[in-house]
Amino acid sequence: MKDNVVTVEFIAIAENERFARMVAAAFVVPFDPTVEEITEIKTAVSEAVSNSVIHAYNSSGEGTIKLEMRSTEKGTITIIVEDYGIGIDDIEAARAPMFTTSALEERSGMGFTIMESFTDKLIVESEKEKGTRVTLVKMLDISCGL
Amino acid sequence: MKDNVVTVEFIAIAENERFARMVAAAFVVPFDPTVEEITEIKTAVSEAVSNSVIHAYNSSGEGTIKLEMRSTEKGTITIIVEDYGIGIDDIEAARAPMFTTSALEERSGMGFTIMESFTDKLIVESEKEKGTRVTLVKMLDISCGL
Amino acid sequence: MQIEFEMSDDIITAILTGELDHHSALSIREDIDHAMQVYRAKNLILDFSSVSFADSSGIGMIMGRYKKVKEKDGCMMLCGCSVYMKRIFEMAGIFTIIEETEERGEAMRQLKERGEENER
Amino acid sequence: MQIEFEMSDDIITAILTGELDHHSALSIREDIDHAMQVYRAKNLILDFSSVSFADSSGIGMIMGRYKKVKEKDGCMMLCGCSVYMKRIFEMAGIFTIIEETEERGEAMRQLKERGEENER
Ligand SMILES: Nc1ncnc2c1ncn2[C@@H]1O[C@H](COP(=O)(O)OP(=O)(O)O)[C@@H](O)[C@H]1O
Ligand SMILES: Nc1ncnc2c1ncn2[C@@H]1O[C@H](COP(=O)(O)OP(=O)(O)O)[C@@H](O)[C@H]1O
Repeated sequence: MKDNVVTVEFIAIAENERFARMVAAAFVVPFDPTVEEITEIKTAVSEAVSNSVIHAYNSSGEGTIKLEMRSTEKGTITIIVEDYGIGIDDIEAARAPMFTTSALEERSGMGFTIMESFTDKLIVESEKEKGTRVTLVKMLDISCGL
Repeated sequence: MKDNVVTVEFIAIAENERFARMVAAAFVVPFDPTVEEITEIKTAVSEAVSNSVIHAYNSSGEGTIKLEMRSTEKGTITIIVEDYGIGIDDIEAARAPMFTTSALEERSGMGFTIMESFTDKLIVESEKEKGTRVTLVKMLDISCGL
Repeated sequence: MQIEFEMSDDIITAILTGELDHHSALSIREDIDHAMQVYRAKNLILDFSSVSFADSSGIGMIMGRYKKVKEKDGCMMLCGCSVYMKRIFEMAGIFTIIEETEERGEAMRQLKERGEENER
Repeated sequence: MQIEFEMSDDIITAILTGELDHHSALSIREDIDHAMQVYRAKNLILDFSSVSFADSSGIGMIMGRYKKVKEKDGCMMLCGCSVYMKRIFEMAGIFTIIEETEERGEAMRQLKERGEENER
């Protein structure tokens, strides 16, 4: 299969968290991933998209989230979750386990930690009042061949 | 659930036919559709996207296909499949059962007929050398409530 | 989409598994044509009981195989079509020219009977 | 996500079915808090055996319920966590403060034993 690229844009409502992870799962289907790989990708995407819904747009239900997914023949999956919300002040602090600005809403502060643990690479870029872009890279084990 | 809108853009490779129908299925999940409704939507989307891959871009694997999906609270699903390919000369002729310009490639000419039969409304707009836009409208039976 | 073949006398059965669309039909039709040639089979059964999705590409694939089978004076049967596949195939009038059964065993039995009739 | 409750003495069991994310956690936590109040239950078992997906919103939901149960001097247990849920919950150190069993019956047994110990 040749390199593939897909972009998905949707409104930042909580209902679309599930849609986003189903789309991510659908994107990797041609690589015949393991249940473990699918679960890791779905979980990481769910974390990133939830963050945009909750933090970037303050759970207002307004705003747009963009999902860009790329795959190479070798099974490297790159998923970018982008929002145009409030942005992150201190990225390093935000990435630390247990750090959250929404403890009252029962957030655990484990989102970035899980994204990091479930992918091969996590890049977080953000600008105050401009938005946030989270890049998740996952190397699928396609040794069994396509 | 409030009105939702999602746009998906992908390259016109045959592998993405399956991706497109999985995305369409994922989009309607919150409405708890019947197996019949899901199958009809997946089939109609599959026909429209295959047409763009095969006819609009001559199976070249080049070009972009855009999928726009909207839902209303009442369960009206509108799916627009758009390409920027060669366009359709005579839309009326193209929509007739058994009409195909690709008989050698074992096309049956039943794509539009199936789209029409599996949805509540089918609109085909096209301009030569500009592209084609197929609008599929499906009213889900959500009487059982969300 | 996966495909498996079973031979019995001059009948080849192609057992399809997965989703049958334009993309998968491209390779499936080559696999079937190749298998028919290699095994010098005259008659064909397509078993759809493990096909979870099919669109109009399935119609094209079936009609294409039907033409090739007829060229060799063979017979063709379908089995295991889901209710959705039947709806699609019916729209194209497939069942007016190709017969269909629920079970593969029944399709096999009918094809063998016809073969014996022809020999008489 | 669906939720069902079962009462036994002062133990309430919440049986969750479906996908546990930020969206579904919003209503699930209200349902559980409401049920605990209505049934005046002190102790809580969360049964995850029919949960097909969970992300960090699950951690927040569990920790939130744990705080409420502790306020009433109650006990809480989890059961039926998949290997993926365990990975997530372990990262947050949940199992260092809340015990977990495979089976719901076993969780029930352990909670009842503790209750009897407390009465002595
Ligand atoms: N897309 C985003 N926009 C703005 N702030 C964000 C975004 N994502 C994360 N953050 C900030 O980073 C913190 C940590 O995020 P995370 O580790 O996912 O935990 P949680 O979502 O549970 O708070 C959040 O509490 C929030 O302050
Ligand atoms: N997106 C498109 N771009 C250009 N031509 C198209 C497009 N969709 C359909 N057509 C034309 O309409 C004809 C009929 O389409 P359809 O009913 O789907 O049958 P089939 O795909 O089997 O040919 C096609 O053969 C083609 O000539």
